[in-house]
Amino acid sequence: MEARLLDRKQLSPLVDALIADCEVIAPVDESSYHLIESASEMQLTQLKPAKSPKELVFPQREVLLRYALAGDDVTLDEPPPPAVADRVLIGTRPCDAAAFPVIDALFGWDDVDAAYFERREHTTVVSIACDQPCDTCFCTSVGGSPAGIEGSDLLLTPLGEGDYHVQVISERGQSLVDRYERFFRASDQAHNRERALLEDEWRAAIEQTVDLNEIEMADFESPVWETLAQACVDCGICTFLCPTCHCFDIQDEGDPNHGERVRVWDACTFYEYTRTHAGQPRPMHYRRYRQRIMHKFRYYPENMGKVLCVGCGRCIQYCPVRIDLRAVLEAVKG
Amino acid sequence: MLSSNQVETLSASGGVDLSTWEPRIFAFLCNWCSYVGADLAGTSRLVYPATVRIIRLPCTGRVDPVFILRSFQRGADGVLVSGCHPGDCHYSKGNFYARRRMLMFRKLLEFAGIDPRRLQMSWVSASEGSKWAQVVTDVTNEVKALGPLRA
Amino acid sequence: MEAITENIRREARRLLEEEAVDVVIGYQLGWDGVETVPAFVDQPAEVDKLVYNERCTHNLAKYLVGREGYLTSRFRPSDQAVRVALVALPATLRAVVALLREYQFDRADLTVLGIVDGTPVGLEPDVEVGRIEVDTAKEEQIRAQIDELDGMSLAERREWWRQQFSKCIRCYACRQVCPFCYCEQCIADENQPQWIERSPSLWNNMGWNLIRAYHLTGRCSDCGECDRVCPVGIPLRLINSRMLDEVEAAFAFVPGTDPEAEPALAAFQPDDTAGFIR
Amino acid sequence: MENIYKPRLMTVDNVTQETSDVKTFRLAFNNGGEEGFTFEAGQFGLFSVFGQGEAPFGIANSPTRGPYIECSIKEVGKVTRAFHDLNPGDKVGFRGPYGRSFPIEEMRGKNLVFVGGGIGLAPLRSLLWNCIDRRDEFRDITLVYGARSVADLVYKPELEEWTAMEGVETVLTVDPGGEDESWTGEVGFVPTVLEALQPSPENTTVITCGPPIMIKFVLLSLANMHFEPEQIITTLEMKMKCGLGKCGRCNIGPAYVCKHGPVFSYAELQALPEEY
Repeated sequence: MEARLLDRKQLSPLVDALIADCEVIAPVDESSYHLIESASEMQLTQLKPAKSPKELVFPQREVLLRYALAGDDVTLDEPPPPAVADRVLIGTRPCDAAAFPVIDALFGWDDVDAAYFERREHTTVVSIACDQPCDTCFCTSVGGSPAGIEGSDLLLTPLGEGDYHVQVISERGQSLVDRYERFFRASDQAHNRERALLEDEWRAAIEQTVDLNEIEMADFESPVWETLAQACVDCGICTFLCPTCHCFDIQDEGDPNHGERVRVWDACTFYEYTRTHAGQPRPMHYRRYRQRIMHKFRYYPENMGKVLCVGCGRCIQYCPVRIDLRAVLEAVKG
Repeated sequence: MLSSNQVETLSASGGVDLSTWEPRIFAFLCNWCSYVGADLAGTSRLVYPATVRIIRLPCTGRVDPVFILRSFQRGADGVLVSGCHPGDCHYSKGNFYARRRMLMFRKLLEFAGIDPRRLQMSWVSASEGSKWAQVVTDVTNEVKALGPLRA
Repeated sequence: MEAITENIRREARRLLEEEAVDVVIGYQLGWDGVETVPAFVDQPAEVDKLVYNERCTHNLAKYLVGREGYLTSRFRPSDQAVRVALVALPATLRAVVALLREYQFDRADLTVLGIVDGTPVGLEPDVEVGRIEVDTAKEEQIRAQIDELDGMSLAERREWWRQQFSKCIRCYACRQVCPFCYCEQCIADENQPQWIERSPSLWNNMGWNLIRAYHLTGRCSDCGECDRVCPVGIPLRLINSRMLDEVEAAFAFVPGTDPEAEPALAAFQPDDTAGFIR
Repeated sequence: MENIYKPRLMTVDNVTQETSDVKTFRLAFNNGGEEGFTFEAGQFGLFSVFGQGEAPFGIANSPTRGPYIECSIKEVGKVTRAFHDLNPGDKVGFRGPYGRSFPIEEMRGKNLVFVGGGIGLAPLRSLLWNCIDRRDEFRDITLVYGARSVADLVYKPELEEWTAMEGVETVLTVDPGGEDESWTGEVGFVPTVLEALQPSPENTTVITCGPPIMIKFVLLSLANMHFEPEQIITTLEMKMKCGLGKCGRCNIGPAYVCKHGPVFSYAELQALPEEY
């Protein structure tokens, strides 16, 4: 698929043209991605929104079914299928985009979560490469790149002289480019080369702290876990903001007679997460912390063949006690 | 014993038609004074608005503000907490604690933008059937003037 | 700043060498060398990692209490109880006073390395390791925000908070960093009955945030940590500061300033305000 | 679009009070729901009371008995309490079956020793009836079952039936102090009784389920009697929400109890961290 060029000044008109035809979601402030009604609402700052875009395919609260009780009788209604509208997610960073294929594996593991994939299939992901990575970024340590294409349908790379270089990555991306051809120009070898050089430059700007291939987890019983988690307060920030954390709870909410069965995000750092009447397999918080790290870097790769981390750095940036995943990975190398 | 189900069953859902709308008031009554007072109002055939749903508790000291929030969430437009007059508490001081709690919770509701008049408190003794009828009438009128909480 | 750091290191070394305490809870530089993070030092040789700077805001009293608190851990056998030295900011000192009043631990198990700012605190630090200035700019900013909210109509204020609470993702960071949220089981985790549902709907979020504010009424030490850690920027400190004012106005009580006074909502006077009662 | 979290509606057909806090529920399919429904002994399902929530329980009846689903539930929390409040005719939700079943085909031609404690007999009951209904395919079948007291024994009529049955050796026991005047079984902890019985490890598979402390000592006893970890099969319970490997909470190391289990051999468990 041939690359294109998009004049930076054409981005807003393109977004407005998209808005006329479908739903458009973009970063709107420092906390989240949101539906926009005009290109002017889009905030393309270097800072990623606190919340990753995973909620667009895996909402924090999702109704699985509605129940109504009358006497002995129960009726179950399913909510209407989600996100029937086509939508474009624009302005994601490559790390956030890379998270989608990582969790696709989970939601498609044997039993396919249809609502999840319904949303995925209706979402075209247009990412923008990071020309100024944050100091908490570590995508290069977990196999990503500030200009990585994984999970994106189109990748816009800001070039020096006022253009975005547009990589067309998927069929979905191709059809978007075809449909809005008037906004794009053909790219050429010089621009393609420039893009590649910039990527190398930005990659180099991110300190690669750990080599993914070298991530060798400390023993389960190693005392290092206790030390690492000492300051952890057991909140859910790292998991809820993480673009790849996907664990959830299922709850019935409402009256006894009618209500909803909802799926709601849950966090392995919460004490309640695994607590049952019979006890708690992970009573101490270091055990919960170890579970989180092991799940991301050992169990998930073992089951799904992918590391459950894209190096976005939110867990570092927003941690109340600044536990640094880079330091953790270094410490557990063994 | 009060269960969340009790509060939930009292609630109803559906849209609000202001022309026929009547406020729904959940009343948490202490077993020893106000509940008996309300009972007396009934046996005395006093007429008062049919807006209150009564939940009997051992003491106003048992009223956890979470009951009040849950009531609002589950369809109450107003909440009334009623117990023994100061000095008459069956447990000697439950209503004194309740007084502080309700005062503070009203302040909190107000700061959050919920009219504190939606949370009312009264002292109604076992012999004050007519006061109970009056309290319900007054509270109903006041909450009615405020309109539906969830409109 | 350097002097405070030096004092902390000196006292920490002394206490550990004399075996007067088993662990010193203070601050250290994070992995990036910029942010400060909590430090748990149990060897004299490690005291030099302790630091103090303006980024030290964590209320370390949090680590004393709760399921795994250093002074209350239920995973530690009683014959292995630890004695703790705690680097305490003014708000931390107030939290310690209030926690003592709530009978969470014994004063004798805690050595307080206090950093004071002249605001009233109901506890004499065992060692005063530093004096700092009150952040008046911050206080004025909070004051101004509260005034702005007070200037709104009820409906406007409700809408304002509705927007704030809609952002809540129920990560419970506010609860987890709070020294007063030491309950064995939080009411938000209770499911029999389930008073506060877990999903982040507006009413559920209001239920959670208002109940937490109420549970802190008459207890909050005004450290502002809940506000600082909130990943979606809900200004929780405004509610807590406002309730501090209300408690002071109604009951002449400021949490953490008087070791003898009973927490405002665990006490009463026969002549308490009753004007709102029918 | 198939909603994998949507349960099928079933009707409570029969409720049996097993002990003071355990009831067995027989659930009948609605509107021909049994068509095409199959399961294997050892699998579990997510059972729900609408408005109260869902919880995982092992299927307690044999695939050879039906068409219905049985489960035995101990009253411990919100969902189990809601189950205990149910009466025949009430509607509940069921989704499943999920998970790996007992390796019954590999057990053919072997001696089988079932070792159960308390409500841990429930999943064993499914397999036991399954084996009884295919009796010719197995060699000796032994059941060692114990509970804290006589009152805590579940499936009492069936215990009598198995005791009287040809081809099943049944040894019942209660913990010391748990016996009453009419008790004719053993008195002693399950592992002790098992050791007294001295089953031969020769061509034998042991299937065990019960409280963790019992399992721990049963494993020690089996080791004393020279059983290999591969010969010992157990089934685990963990908190679960989805049953489908997605909600994330039932893993023990890399193994998801809902997908890789709940049935594990002791050899498999030895390779996992001790976090269950």
